[in-house]
Amino acid sequence: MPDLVLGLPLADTNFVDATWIMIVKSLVIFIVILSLVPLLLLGERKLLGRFQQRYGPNRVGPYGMMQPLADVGKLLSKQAFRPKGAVPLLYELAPALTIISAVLTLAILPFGDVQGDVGFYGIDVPIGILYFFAFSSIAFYGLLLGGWASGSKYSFLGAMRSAAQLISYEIAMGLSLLGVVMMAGSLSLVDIVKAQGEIWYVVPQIVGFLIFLVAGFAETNRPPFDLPEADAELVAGYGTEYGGMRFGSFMFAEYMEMLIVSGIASTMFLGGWMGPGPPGLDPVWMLLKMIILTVFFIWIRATLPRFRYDQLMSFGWKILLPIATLNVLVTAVLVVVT
Amino acid sequence: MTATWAWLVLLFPLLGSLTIGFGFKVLPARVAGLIGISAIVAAFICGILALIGLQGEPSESRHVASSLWEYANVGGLRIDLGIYVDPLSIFMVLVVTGVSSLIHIYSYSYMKSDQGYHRFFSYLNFFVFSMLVLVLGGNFIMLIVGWALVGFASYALISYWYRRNTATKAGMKAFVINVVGDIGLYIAAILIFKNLGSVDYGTVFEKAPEVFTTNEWEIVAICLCLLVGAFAKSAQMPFHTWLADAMEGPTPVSSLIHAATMVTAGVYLIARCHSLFELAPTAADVAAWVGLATLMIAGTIAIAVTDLKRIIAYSTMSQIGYMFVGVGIGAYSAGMFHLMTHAFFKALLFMAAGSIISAMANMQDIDKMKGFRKAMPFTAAMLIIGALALSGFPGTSGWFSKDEIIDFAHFRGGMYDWMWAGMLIGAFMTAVYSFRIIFRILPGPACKEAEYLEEHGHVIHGEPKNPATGELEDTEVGYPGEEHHIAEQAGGMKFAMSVLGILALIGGLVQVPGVDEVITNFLEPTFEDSVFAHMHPSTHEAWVGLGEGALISILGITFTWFLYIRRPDLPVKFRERFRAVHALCVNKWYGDEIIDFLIVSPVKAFGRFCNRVFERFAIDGATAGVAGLTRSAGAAVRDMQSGMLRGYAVLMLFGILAIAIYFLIRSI
Amino acid sequence: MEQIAFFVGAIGALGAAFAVVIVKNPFYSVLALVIHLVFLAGIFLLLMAQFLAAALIVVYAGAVMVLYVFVAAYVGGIEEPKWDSSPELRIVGPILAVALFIAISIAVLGSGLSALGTPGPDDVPSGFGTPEAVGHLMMEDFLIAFEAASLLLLIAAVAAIVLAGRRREDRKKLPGGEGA
Amino acid sequence: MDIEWYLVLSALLFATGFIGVMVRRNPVVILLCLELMLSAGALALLAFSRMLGNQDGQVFVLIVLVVAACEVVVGLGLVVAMYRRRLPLDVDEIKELKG
Repeated sequence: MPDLVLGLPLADTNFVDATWIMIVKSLVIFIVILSLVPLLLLGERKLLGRFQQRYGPNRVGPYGMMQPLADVGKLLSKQAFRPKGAVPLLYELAPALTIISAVLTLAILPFGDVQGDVGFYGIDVPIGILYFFAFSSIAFYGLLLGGWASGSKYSFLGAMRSAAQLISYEIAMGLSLLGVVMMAGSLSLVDIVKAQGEIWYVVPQIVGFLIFLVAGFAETNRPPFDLPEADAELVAGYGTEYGGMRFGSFMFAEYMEMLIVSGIASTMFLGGWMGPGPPGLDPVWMLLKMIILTVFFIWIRATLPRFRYDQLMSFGWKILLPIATLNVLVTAVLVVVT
Repeated sequence: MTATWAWLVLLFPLLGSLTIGFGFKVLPARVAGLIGISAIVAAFICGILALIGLQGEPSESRHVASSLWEYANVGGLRIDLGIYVDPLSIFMVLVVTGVSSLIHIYSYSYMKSDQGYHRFFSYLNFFVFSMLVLVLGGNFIMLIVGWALVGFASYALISYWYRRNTATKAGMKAFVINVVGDIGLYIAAILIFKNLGSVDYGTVFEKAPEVFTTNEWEIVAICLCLLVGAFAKSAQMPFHTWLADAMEGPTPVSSLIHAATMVTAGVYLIARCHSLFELAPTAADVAAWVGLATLMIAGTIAIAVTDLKRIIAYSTMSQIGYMFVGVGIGAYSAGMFHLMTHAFFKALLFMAAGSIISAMANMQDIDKMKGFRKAMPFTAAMLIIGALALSGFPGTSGWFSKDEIIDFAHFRGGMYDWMWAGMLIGAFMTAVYSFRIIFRILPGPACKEAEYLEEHGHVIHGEPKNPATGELEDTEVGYPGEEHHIAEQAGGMKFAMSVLGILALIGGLVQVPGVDEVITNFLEPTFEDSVFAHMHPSTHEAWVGLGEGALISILGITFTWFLYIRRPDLPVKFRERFRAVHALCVNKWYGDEIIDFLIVSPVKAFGRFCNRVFERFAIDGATAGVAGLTRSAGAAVRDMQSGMLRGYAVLMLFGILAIAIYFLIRSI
Repeated sequence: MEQIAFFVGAIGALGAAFAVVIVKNPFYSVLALVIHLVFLAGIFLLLMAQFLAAALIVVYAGAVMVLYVFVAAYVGGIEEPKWDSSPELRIVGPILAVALFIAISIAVLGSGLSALGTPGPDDVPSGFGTPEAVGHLMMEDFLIAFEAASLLLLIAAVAAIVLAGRRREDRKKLPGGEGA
Repeated sequence: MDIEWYLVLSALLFATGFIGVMVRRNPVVILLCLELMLSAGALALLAFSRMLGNQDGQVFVLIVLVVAACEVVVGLGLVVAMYRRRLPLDVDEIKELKG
């Protein structure tokens, strides 16, 4: 008898909480991540300032702590206008789509094992990492529609670039995770974390880890892979025609995706919630790892210049993909041999 | 272990053939030759190892069946890719590989200046492989496979000089007649399967006595069909005409195929199936009588013709006739013994003849040869040894083997006494024709080729011509060119000939009645189920028989000496006097013409009839009708081929709907 | 609950499918098909094929449809000309398709399936539709099909490059312009 | 929930796709409609697979996905090639079957 999720015989899942626990859980996760985003925004601006030997925001509130709130307030109060050539419904749907898919992906990030009646994660599905890929491919439509529906050439070019970039790097990303999946013998993220009890996969799968990070930069459109929104060439890419909170949603989703990629990286390679201390500390460890990786993202942004478009493509197809494939092959042989 | 060695026996020649065949562009000619030789020698060594393994077993379990994999399994017919190793097949393997090794060594020198060297050795190895499949095969299907492969290999080798019209014609003739024999074998195999439910040697021979009563018509039919195959392959009446034409191939080929190995396949077949033939004595008698007829007719032809290789070819037919009589009347080991000794001295004779032919620049007519005694002393000696053994001179191998068969016929008495008498006459003729060669070409004043050879140490460089038609030969694709002067000087030829010479002289000593009966004892496990297993003449009788044989042989030799040395005018006079008889013999008793009249012409006439009537009206009409139908149908549906994708989709949907509705209606 | 989920999914999928056929602009057709696929993935989940639902999204929505978007954007939103070379197809086609639907429905609802019997959801083995189960089947029972499919993919990739790739010699060498 | 409903849905989707193939003329849309038909087939396979409790159907669907991907790649390659040669993107216009 398959487990009932929300009263539906959807599938065999590994552990299902009571419905009310699930609702509470989802709220908690959503709120935690949601409140992380403004912090991240502030952190990025502060850090970038330090990297560039300036102060960064320091006017609003003590040490500029209230800056994110001010930003949000500004965006919210702007007039929500629409360009003349835009396609009405799609133009408004696009930012929502990106944010929805990002939020839905949060469901599978594990912040701890099952403790008592509660699993410290949204849901533990056997398809695990495939879920992540499914929603990241839906997120792509957000960008694409945004660019296309704006009815502007710059937006459209940016959207096309992002489309090409996303499908190019998604393959390398998938392949880089395949090594971990093979070693753990499961797609479920919880199982993968548990399989890292002896050694974090960052050690045996260092190649996979590096490829995943690089591809993760590309997937989240972060520098040095921020070509879709390259402000020097395309004004702001797919986001050119957006303003107000719609623009804010795109920003919001981007930071959320950064957090998600960090979360997946920590889960797959850095032992997820594992760390010293009682099991109750597990979510803390997980969040810590995510934040460290996010800071790394910011660091890279401050350090590296942007790629050229052809460099980006040939890097993805000619370097990352072969290495990732080789990594998979070697891992497969090793897994079979040992 | 025995089976492994036996498989290796098969493997080496095949590997050799493939290596040479595929590597002909890379391998230097000499290397190809060496590969060919070593493949066969390796097979011979493996044969000996298999023999040792087999002899280690107790006598009643000296047969090993081994299967690599299932070749086919259809409708109850199970065919293994398997071999059957017992003394008989090992005996054949040793004879085949042994003689073949020597012939390979001989060819290594003899074919030196031939452009198709690689091809030749590839064919030779392939032939040996096919022959080994034939003798080692563990069931009738494998036998047929080997049988057909041997036929093909013989075709390839006879037509080896494929620019030579006579050679290709001879090859085709041999192939066609062989295929007629193959058909006999197929029918036999089908009948065997129908009656016994298996084609495996072991099962068939075991079950045959339970299923068949003696001389039941079906077993007789099976044996007669087998005999058709045997006659065709062994050039017995009425399928004998191909063998003489097969002399168009290079001399080593004649030596290998048409003396030592292929033509003995029929003898092997009868020996292998002796338990079937003993259930059908009628068929066995047919084999014996046909053998007798062949041996006498071939003897007369051999006395009349003047082509050196053809004389030896007819003598081969005659000697195989002896073997057929032997295995037909139940003297199996004697027949096999004669097969072995015959392989020695006939291969030797052919080799010596090859040596002389090459000295004559490919001229084969003995009328033109004279006085080779001084020019080629070694060849002369070998020729004499061969002739002695062939004619059964006391002490030589032929004496022991041939007279054992003759003796056994006398021992069985009754009707077989007639055979005895016939075979004695045949023996006399054997002595006459074999020494006719010697006395015509060795003594006397040297002809110009022999003289030249004596003076210059090598042979005349004549233009290569076909003696039969006078056409110039095409030397580009393989035919010894002008620089061909090997005669007997080449080491390989001398080695092969001397080994065979020694064997021809003393090879008979392994089976001296009352002293050592090695062959009989060795083959006993195979033939112990035979009704003739413990029937043989006493030692005393055997020696009496040997005495008769010696007498006849010496008589014949003396008679020939008298004819050709003392009174050389007599043969000419005979020829004038009995023109009709001579013509009959020279023309092979009109064998070709009879076959032509009885089979070829009617078939041709029928073909003409079919061409004129059946072809024109039935086939042409049907074809034209079908074409017209297609055309009009095409015209009818042409409009549907609009190139419009969507139109096609609609048509497809129509089809789907039709099928769906059909099934819906059916399900109601 | 299941009924509601099914009908939501079914209406969504069907509506999107109709939109694919009806909408004039190919770009919108592509988007409609994406929506259709998302709903279809939901229905797949109801059938306990979670791996395939994920694969459908990843492969179709994530890769195949992206290609479509590219091409649709590349060739532009050309609307079909009003003139139709065979207008009768507009009527005949739907009629035939409806006939096909009726035939299949009769087969499904009528005689066909009752003979097979319908085991309930309880009869499903555990792990039904998980990547593990499908993977086992694919690597053990259907290995040759799997290999053949991968070979097919390779060939298709090469074919696409050959078909759509820019040919330099097109303009230089061949006067006819159409290189092989 | 009876499996029949899924099958009827599949039949409906298939018929819809077929209508699209027959009525539309833009090759891109025709390919899309083919996708519809393929996904309808996949749905039927999954429904049967669920009904019989046998996962072979799921493997079939996976293979169908692969084949569909191949078909798309080649089909879209053709569309792009047509566009490059400035041919009309109308299947009725290019029925000559030569470049």
